[in-house]
Amino acid sequence: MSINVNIREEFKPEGLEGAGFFATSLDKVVGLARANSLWPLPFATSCCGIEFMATMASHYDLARFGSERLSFSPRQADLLMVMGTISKKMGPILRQVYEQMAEPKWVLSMGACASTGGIFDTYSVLQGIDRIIPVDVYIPGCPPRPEQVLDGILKIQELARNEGVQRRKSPEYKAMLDQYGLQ
Amino acid sequence: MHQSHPQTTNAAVQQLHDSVLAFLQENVPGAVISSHIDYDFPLFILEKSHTIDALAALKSAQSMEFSFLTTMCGIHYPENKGAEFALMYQLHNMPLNKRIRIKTFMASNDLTMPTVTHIWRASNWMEREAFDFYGFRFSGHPDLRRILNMDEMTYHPLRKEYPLEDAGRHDKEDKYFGR
Amino acid sequence: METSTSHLWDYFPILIMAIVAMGFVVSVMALTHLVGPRRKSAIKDDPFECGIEAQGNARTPFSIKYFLVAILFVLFDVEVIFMYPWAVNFKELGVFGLWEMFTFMGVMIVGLVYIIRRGALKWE
Amino acid sequence: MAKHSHIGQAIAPATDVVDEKDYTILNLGPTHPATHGIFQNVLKMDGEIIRHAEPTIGYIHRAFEKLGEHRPYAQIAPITDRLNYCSSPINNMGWHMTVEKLIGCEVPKRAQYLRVIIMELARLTDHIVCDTVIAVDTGAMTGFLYLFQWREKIYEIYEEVCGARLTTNIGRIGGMERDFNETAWRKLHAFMKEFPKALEEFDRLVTRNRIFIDRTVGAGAITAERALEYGFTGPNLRAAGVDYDVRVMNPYSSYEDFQFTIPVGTKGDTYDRYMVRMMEMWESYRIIEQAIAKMPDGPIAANVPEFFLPPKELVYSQMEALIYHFKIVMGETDLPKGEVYHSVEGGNGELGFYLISDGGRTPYRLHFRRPCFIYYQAYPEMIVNGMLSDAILTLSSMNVIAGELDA
Repeated sequence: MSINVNIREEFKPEGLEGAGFFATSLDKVVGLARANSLWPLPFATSCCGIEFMATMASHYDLARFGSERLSFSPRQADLLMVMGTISKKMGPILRQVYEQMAEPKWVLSMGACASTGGIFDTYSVLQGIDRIIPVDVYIPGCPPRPEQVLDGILKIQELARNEGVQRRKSPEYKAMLDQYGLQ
Repeated sequence: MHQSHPQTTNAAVQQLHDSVLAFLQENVPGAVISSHIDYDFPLFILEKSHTIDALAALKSAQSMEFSFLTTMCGIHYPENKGAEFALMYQLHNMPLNKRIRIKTFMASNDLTMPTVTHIWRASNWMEREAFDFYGFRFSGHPDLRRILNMDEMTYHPLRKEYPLEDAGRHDKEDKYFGR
Repeated sequence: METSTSHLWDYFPILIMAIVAMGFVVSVMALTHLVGPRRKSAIKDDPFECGIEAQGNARTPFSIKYFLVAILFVLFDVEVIFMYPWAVNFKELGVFGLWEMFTFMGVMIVGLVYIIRRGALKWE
Repeated sequence: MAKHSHIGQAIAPATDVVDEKDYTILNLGPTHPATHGIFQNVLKMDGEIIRHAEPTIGYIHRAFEKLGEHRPYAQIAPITDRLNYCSSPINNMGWHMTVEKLIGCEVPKRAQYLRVIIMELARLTDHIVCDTVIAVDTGAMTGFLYLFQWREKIYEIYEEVCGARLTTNIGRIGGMERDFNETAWRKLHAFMKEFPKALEEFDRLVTRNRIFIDRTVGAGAITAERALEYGFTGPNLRAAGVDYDVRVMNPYSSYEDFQFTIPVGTKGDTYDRYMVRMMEMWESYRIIEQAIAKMPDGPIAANVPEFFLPPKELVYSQMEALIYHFKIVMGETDLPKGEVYHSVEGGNGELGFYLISDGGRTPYRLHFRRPCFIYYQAYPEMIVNGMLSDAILTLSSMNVIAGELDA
């Protein structure tokens, strides 16, 4: 009773294929599983947060990419979506939430304010969240259109798919975290 | 190049201005330093020590009843010596739709002002914001601390001498911006 | 003699099913434990306080009403569990089963009315 | 456990007074799904009842007022989008009208009507976000998913006029940057034809819903006097029973030509705030209808060439337009000296712009009267002695927008 599952060409990892089974390396399988079930933590502070609501709503529907279930607690979150301006008062809170996220974790910085401080080059705004936490994908725009957000999510899925299992234990990853002063 | 535009003085605003002026001169003598009309808003510049009595009278008096504090903010005039800082109160008599603005000046060395939280409860956070931005000390304020900035901030950012930009930014060299 | 062992033999598939189930659970837990990356740190072990460092500890006494509501829920949840066997062989039990269950539910409803009248669910 | 010594007797509802030190501290912190924004409340709880709340704000303070002093006049409009970003066109128009009042220019009738349509569409998006979020907080997700569809349709109309969805930067000092093109009119008419059906559907789904009524009636009530005392304006004040609306009391942009009623609540609780916004959506719809019907012809911008950004085809063909374009974009146009205050009816209340100009190219002092910042002070008083779930509902029904709160 083997149903032929046709995975789209570019998402299909190399591997031995037979009647009803598909053998590939562990990294590929884990990557495929992680990529298509990213639970985002919507760290929505300002205008980009409202645009994220539009992305989550029925018209642009983020759920098509496996991110239906938003997790507001960092414990079950895979993807920290930082959306909106992060002021200096908000910095320690962002770091705390990032550190309390479960590994493996990715960070998506949505909008100009989160990525570089945007138009608010003022005394109270943190000029880009990559000063306090490592960021994987930046989405330009103020606020980015929902299509751009979906493109950012696809890029994060690309990272998750090809990351493999050993990266989070590798010394380079440890060195990068030390550079940010994160345990 | 720009011609100064005539101040719009329609009759109702003029009449409001005169009535409030008369009321203030009679109830709180010596309070009004000067007054004029700014684009449909009568503006009264009051002497600092009488401001609180004037505001209380404007709210409680039957003829005035400015029971709604629309907004309140601090202003920094670094160039006029001896009166570098100003506080602006904007009052609104909703039933009769009468709106006036009160301004009072003070020198930069004694930025103290009695609080109006007992007159209008809405001024609690407005005064905290004025303290946060300019450093006004509101005596009698229930809980005067910074509201918008970080508590560890040492200076009052809205003063003209402080820069807008955050010092940590090093990708915006002045030469790219013709500064 | 032989019938007694064969009697025992009938339960062997259930044993296999139990082993497979337990095996699946244990193996998945072990796999994620071995394969999954882990990062221990002091901040990570702190309770999540919406981004603020947690002050005080969580072992403070809390109101008895929480416990009350939870126990009442468990009580009526168990009542529903008793309805499963009834639902499975609903046809065989027929009308007798119906009245049997109605009396059971009736007793529970009396209890519910007592609780509501007593106001245990009210939160004042 | 001396405190609960009476547990032996019948489980009468214990109304014992729990003394101060036994309260559990709950941190309704900055990152919280229920706060729909970034503000923190440290709550002292006695079981589910809130006994004390201590708010902290300023988590996205972006120094709007300092920015306002460092940007030329044309460049401040994009900042005002980010104040109440659920209805940014209203902020834009408010700012443009403030500068028009300062330079004393009269915007032609057609531009005023176009502005009214845009502002009422913005009020619709603001109230859609607020009402659907109240419904989501009581557990009704379907309303959110359906009615948000119509917000996208309004965004499509914005895109036709100004190219942006959320932070629109619509309109210019002196009028509108361009007239509605043919597709904008077509989309507007299509929207006007189908929106009542969708709003009615949402109304039927939520307004008389038993669970919704039980949850929201009486949650976070505030009397009219306390509301005025705390400086409430907008739908929250009207829900408390005071019919103060800036569009009626000090009409601007020819609002006096339209007939619309102001819905007023009685108890000022969450249900009233929800209903006032729901009725206001119908009123906004009616205003847009009248504006489309009575749309006058004529120019869409006043003749203030030194402030109004000329359209591109003129810039490429005429010398003066090129000079004016360059001066406005580089911010070299000085404005007259003066002090002006202008307020518009924003999504959440009276949004005021207090502008002091010393004749230079940038404002000398720009203060925003932000309704959220002023009425959010009453939040602790509204939720004390209420349940935690009511506190969440009160917060979403007040529609506190963090951008406007911490400007």
